[in-house]
Amino acid sequence: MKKQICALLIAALTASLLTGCGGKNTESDSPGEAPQATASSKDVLYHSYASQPYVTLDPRVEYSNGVMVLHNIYETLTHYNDQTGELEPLLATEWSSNEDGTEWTFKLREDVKFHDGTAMTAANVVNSINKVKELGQGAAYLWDAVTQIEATGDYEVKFTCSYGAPVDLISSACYASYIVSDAALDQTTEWFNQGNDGGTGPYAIAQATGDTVVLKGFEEYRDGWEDNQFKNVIIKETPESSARRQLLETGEAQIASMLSSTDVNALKEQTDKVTVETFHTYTNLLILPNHEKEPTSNPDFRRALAYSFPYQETIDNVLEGNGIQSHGIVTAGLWGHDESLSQYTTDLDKAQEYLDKSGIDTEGLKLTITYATGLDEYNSWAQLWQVNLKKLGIDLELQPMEWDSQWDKAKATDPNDRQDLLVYMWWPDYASPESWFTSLIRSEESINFNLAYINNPEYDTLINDAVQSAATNRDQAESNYVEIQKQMVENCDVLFPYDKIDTFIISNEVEGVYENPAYASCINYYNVTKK
Amino acid sequence: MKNWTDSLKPKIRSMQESFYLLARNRLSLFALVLLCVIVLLAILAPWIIPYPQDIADEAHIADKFLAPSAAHWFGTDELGRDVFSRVIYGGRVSLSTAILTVGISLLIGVPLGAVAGTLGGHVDNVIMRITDIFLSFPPLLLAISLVAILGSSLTNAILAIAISWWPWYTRLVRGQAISIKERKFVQAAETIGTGKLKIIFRHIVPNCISPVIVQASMDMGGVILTVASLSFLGLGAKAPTPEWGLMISTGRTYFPDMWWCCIFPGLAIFITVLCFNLLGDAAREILDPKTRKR
Amino acid sequence: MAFFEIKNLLVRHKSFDGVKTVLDIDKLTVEKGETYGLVGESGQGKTVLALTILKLLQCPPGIIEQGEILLEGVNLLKKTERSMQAEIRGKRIAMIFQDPMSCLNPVFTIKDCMVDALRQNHKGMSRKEAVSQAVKLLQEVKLADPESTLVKYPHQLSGGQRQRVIIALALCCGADFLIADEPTRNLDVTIQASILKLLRELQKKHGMTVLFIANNLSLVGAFCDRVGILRDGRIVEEGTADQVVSHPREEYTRLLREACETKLKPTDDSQEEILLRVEHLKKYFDINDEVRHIRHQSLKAVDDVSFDIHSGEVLGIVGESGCGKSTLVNTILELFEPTAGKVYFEGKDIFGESNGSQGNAFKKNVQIVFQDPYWSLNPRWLVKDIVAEPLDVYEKLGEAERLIRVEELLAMVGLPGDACYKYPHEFSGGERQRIAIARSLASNPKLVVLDEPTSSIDVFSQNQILDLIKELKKKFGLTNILISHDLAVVHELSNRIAVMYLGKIVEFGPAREIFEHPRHPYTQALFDAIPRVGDTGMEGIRTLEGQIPSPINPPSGCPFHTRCPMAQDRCKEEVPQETYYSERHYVRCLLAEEQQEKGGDVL
Amino acid sequence: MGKYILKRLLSSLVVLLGVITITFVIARVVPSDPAAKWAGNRATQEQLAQAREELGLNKSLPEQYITYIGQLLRGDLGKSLNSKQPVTTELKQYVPATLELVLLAFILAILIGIPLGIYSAKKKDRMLDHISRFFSIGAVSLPTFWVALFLQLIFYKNLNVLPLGGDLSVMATIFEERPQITGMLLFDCMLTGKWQMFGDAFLHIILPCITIALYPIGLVSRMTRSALLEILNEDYITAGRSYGIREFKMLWKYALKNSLGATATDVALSMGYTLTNTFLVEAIFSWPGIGSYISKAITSLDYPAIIGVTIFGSVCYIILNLLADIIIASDPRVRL
Repeated sequence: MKKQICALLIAALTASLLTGCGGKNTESDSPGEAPQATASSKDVLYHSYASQPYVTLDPRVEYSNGVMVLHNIYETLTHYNDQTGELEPLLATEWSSNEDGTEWTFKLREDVKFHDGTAMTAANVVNSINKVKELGQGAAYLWDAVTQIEATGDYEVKFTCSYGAPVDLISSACYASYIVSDAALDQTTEWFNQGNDGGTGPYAIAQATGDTVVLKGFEEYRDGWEDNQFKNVIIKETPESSARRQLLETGEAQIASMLSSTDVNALKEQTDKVTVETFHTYTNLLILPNHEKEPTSNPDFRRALAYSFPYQETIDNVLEGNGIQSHGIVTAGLWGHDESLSQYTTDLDKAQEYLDKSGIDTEGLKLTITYATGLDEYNSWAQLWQVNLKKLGIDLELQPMEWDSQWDKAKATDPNDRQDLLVYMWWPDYASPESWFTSLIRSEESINFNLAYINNPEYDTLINDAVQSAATNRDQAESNYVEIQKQMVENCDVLFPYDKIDTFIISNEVEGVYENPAYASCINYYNVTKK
Repeated sequence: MKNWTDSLKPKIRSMQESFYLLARNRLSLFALVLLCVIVLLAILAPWIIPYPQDIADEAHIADKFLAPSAAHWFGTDELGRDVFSRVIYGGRVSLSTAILTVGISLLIGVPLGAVAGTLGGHVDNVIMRITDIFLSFPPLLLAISLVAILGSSLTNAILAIAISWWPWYTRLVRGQAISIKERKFVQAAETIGTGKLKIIFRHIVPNCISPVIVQASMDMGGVILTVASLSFLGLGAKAPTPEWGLMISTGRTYFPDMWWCCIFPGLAIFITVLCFNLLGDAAREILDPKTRKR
Repeated sequence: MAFFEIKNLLVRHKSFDGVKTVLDIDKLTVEKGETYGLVGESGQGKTVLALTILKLLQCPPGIIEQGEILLEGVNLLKKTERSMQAEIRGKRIAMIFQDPMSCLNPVFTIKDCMVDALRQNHKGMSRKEAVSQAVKLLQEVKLADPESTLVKYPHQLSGGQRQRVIIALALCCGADFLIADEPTRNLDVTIQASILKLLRELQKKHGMTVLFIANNLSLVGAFCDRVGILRDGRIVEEGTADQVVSHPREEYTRLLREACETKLKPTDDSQEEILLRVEHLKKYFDINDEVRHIRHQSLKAVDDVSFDIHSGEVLGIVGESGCGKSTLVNTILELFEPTAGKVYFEGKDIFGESNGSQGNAFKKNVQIVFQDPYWSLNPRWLVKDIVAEPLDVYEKLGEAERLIRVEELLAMVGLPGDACYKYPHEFSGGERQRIAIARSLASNPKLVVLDEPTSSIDVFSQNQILDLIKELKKKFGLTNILISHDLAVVHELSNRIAVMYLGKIVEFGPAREIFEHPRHPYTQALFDAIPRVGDTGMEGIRTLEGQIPSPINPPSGCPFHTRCPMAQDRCKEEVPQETYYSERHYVRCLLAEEQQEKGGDVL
Repeated sequence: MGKYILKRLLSSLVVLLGVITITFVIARVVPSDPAAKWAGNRATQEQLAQAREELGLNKSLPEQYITYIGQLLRGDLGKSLNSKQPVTTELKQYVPATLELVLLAFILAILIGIPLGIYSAKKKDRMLDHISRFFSIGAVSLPTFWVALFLQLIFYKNLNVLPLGGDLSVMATIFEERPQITGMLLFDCMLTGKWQMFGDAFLHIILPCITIALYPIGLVSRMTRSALLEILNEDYITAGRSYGIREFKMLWKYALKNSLGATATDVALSMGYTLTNTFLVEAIFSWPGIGSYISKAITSLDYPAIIGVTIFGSVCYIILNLLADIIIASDPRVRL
């Protein structure tokens, strides 16, 4: 769900129309003392965001970009370091598992306090994860393998799984894995949305009004506060790219992201005011050809499509460098990625060659491609591709649509009603390549996310094997995934044009802004300091 | 027929008279000339635009966002396509959509209105109640929700606008029909024994068509604006169709740095709609018997 | 120096057809205290003149090219707008307009209008004074109950009352020069006379000078001292009233005079066979006035009317507007659903079988010619299609055959064959009426209804049309029903006359008898309300008091008793029955009943 | 009169029922499955069935229709598929901001439009008439969303005198609580005496207000002009002049009062347009009203929200028309 919602939200960012509904929730019953009127704007970190910062503020169910807020308020047991590829302790100090990865034991920190002043114990972890599983919303499926959680001590928790699951990795996810105070667990989603929280993180919510979230530093945070840190943070929606840029230019805001390439280029000139930083992500663009329908079921035809896609133009001119051409389906930086996988290039002669080879008659041939509405970069490369395909005699019909419509079409009972090509933006829920394979490649009984309708028993065996061994034998899993990707490139099962790169514009007044690809769009404001 | 040219004379005369009245107001004359140019440009667009391949066949992304110059009068867009060519071609899209929309609305609205006005009684009641219901949606809102739910495409937009537009014609024609029904030639036809249908479509409809034409010509502007609005909301035309509203919507991301992507299509909408409105205004004055009375 | 003088006035009008002269008056003089009558048909420039005098003419399209309009030697055309407004309009010159409804502001009460006008023209008058002055003025124009009239809105008054209010408004400015622009045009004849009498009285009392504009020569002749005939913007004849009316020099004047004259009546060439029989016909309209809570009432437009028409005769139906004559005819023609009663055509009940072949045959045999030939011809159709409309319904002809028939019909009414390919608006009023007549003859009808066939065409054509009707009638042996408020026309054409009042026939009989000896007091009043040609002064005019009662609530007993000069107490209660003077001449009047009982036969 | 209003009210209710029926039909032909969206993307068949039941989709259409009307009668517009909040609650949150904007724009339209129309009618066919006509026709010919961009370009980007969007600057909301009385910010600030915030809010409302007022200004002035011209041609105006009544009085008292009926309808109509324009413009100005709300609902196909706004808009429109009709009916001329 997250992918789709996020796709929509990204759509929203660029689709200037999708703007914040500035709700006017009262914050009368929000915790924490009233903000001091004496604080000057210099003490405030202002993150200008392209869409509404959250869908819900309920850490148990939020499966969208609300994690960018929640990540600063709640904490998980472990933390994934994308530089080293290792897990680091956060609320847990150490952890271990049995041989087959079915039993996991976590030791917890003993100095953790919730914002309401109560201390965190093993019971809180048990209750939080159980509640998530009980609600069964959002990314709760992550915990499907876990059958039992028990507190084996005041600060020790034991997870029992039905198969060997990487619980340590799952515990680092920014979805469905936050530890929440007991008082908050009993509350409704509405309660959270009113600006209340029950976290252990460095910030508490002071105010939440739909398009704006105000965070206030948690005075008793275990790591303490330095003078150059920001105790007030505002995250506010400004859907216009040019407006976000303006906010940075006037010095009002300190952080902004998802600006249009023109705005980024303009800001790059202003080195005295701002710095433009790019971060690799685990997000990539996927084009899923329909494997159940002529002509996209024909591998040669798919190769022809792949050779006609405008890779370089898209990266250089549409994304203006905010992307790199993918090697395989797993993004760079994540295990399972193999830089040696071959890439398709734009080569219309080769495309023609494969087209002839496929024996598909292009006379009157029309392909439909569905993608999320409102995203300008989609529109741009889709039109470029359309132009290329036209030269091959193929008519590409662009159908930007809302995700629900897109998904409905993809699930139509009559395969002839389904699209020929479908566009996805995909990223994993936690630092593992698994979801690309289990969700998109593995055959499904009823259509869910495998919208290329791939049904390859060989892939299925390899994937199931990799899933079972991921916790215990990662090398085995990795080699399985690489093997699948090799075949996928060969068969051209899925087109993966580019991995996304996020660009942040950061005011020269601050430093320490970093986007960890495992935690898409989250910034640790605690790490941001005044220069 | 031997004297068919004679039958044209009064028409020509009445056209001359209309033109005379129109020419009295220089603003309207200007609008008329401009509109003729716009229509002509729209008709000839495929042959006269400098970069016809930029409509759908080609992109030159390396040349994107070139500022207006001699080669590209209105600059180039995000795919390096010539904005001038696309704006001119956009007139073709907008005008044909508007004609189609107004045409469909007229096809629904005029017969209903004529029947309601002429027959009166329960038929009138039922038709007008339905009309009232459709008129109770604020302008655009019904179209928005229809397209939003049916799925966005230019065809759906045309249908949705027509569905929310026809009641205006029904109401107008009904009013006309009621007053024309009172005219003696209708009563004469009735005493002659002419059938109801013939009375409605041969006597009443032709006589209430002038104000309908005026309204329809004014509405062309309104429809162009509405289509553009829907496209702007992402509920109308789709890329790469050079629809003005869509061009603004796309260009907005790059506004204000690449102002030409937004400003020119907007100007095109403004000028076209303005011409229609100015003319509609003038036409209303001309067709008003009070003005015509010599 | 004359009191009012126009010299070399030239007014033009600019339009598509170029510049047209609307007024070209060399000299027009009105002496103080005099009543000057200006006569001409509509479109001859009368109203333009009135507006030009007050400088209210819209320019453009009007252009005042040259000339002088002198009021006591002061040229009004040279005056500024501001001084016209401050010194002349209202204070010196007041105007009474044609249409009393449209020249009273509908959203203000009579009080608002009068007080504004009074205070405008009398500096320093308090509101209270103005109100009491207004009451006085309303009394002066003989409005019954002026206090309650004051708080009414224009639409709550009747036409006659409104015209009195207009006169009062003109008076309250205190002007000594009054322009009356056809003040009685849209009023019923019986009301018209009383307004004229009132004007005459006021003029004498206030010593006003009056410029009276009208289209009826006999009216002007009776009302005015001097008369000018206006044609195409020029004064073609001028002189004392007697001179101009009795000894017209110009052909145009003669025609105007003829239009008011009663002429030789036709011989009775009717046959015994009854073509159309109307029995107890009623047509009520339901009134639903939601704003004023009037519900379930009916307007009795036609109330129990019976008569026969014999083949070959012409039945004239006479009455003031609202008496139900048009409704009667429209109901017979099945344009309205009858409330009750029966109509037999050639012995067959036409309402009996609805829309069957019977109905069609009836429609084929009965045709109508309407009053205004412009509105009765579809302006979007070619003449050939208009004339052929009945042919298309009753005879399916080929295009060529159809055209031949149309040309025949057009020839019959004296129009050239090439008229086929023209549109109605290319013809003059008279020619248009010919087209309408041609159409009415296309289906070879037996009965043709003529609804005021000459009242909206110019005097030149009127006679020709009447002649044409007579000729065609003779040629085809047609039977006619003629509706007209113009007694001259009725007199000229009809064999028999029905006089209607409030939906009822009050007198019915042979035309000659009725014209020579009108029996019913209403018929008498109708005839006496119009000055005869050659009358001078208002003495010959008899007026009826009071307003026409509403047909929604007609008076009890004899409906005419509220206005009847001879009304007695029993008239309020008893409904009069038919009293026959001869076989086919009766009146409904209690007095006549009484007379007959006593053995006399003249009222 | 009372009876007329009652009757008119009843017919409005009938119309409302029609509107509801149409929206019901639209909502039922919605191509995607609302239950699937409600249940979430990884929903099982059971969850789907449960969602279906929760949404009442398992019943027959007539039953659904009756339930639907029953819910509407209780003011229940269903729950948003996005936020799962009752649409009514969300509308309550967003409506005041829109109302504030529309009212202000509307006042602007009347204050500018009517005098402009009168002036234009008075100076018919003179230069000033042409200018004002051009202005008013131009105002209704402009694509509103484009005007919004243009104004932002000038007043924010180039001159930097007015804020870009939102109803209050970010900093103002952090250190001072926004007053919550009517939900209309300007009004609330006045009531609570928060003048500094009032000033800030006022600066924010200027651009959106001008943008959406443009159309009604044009409309009102055009309609006033033509209504007045018609009336100025009437005989009673000539008659009034012939009694020597002053021109000023003629225009402002006599003619204007007569045009009231026509103007009332136009004003109601233009209010409808103003409302519509908010749908296009609010999003651009990040104005926290129903325009922004529906824009978002469109992109995510949140059909209860779309339908909710549609019904709300129609109700407003019906009420406006009702008011206009009552004003017209109070005109003594009208005999209905």
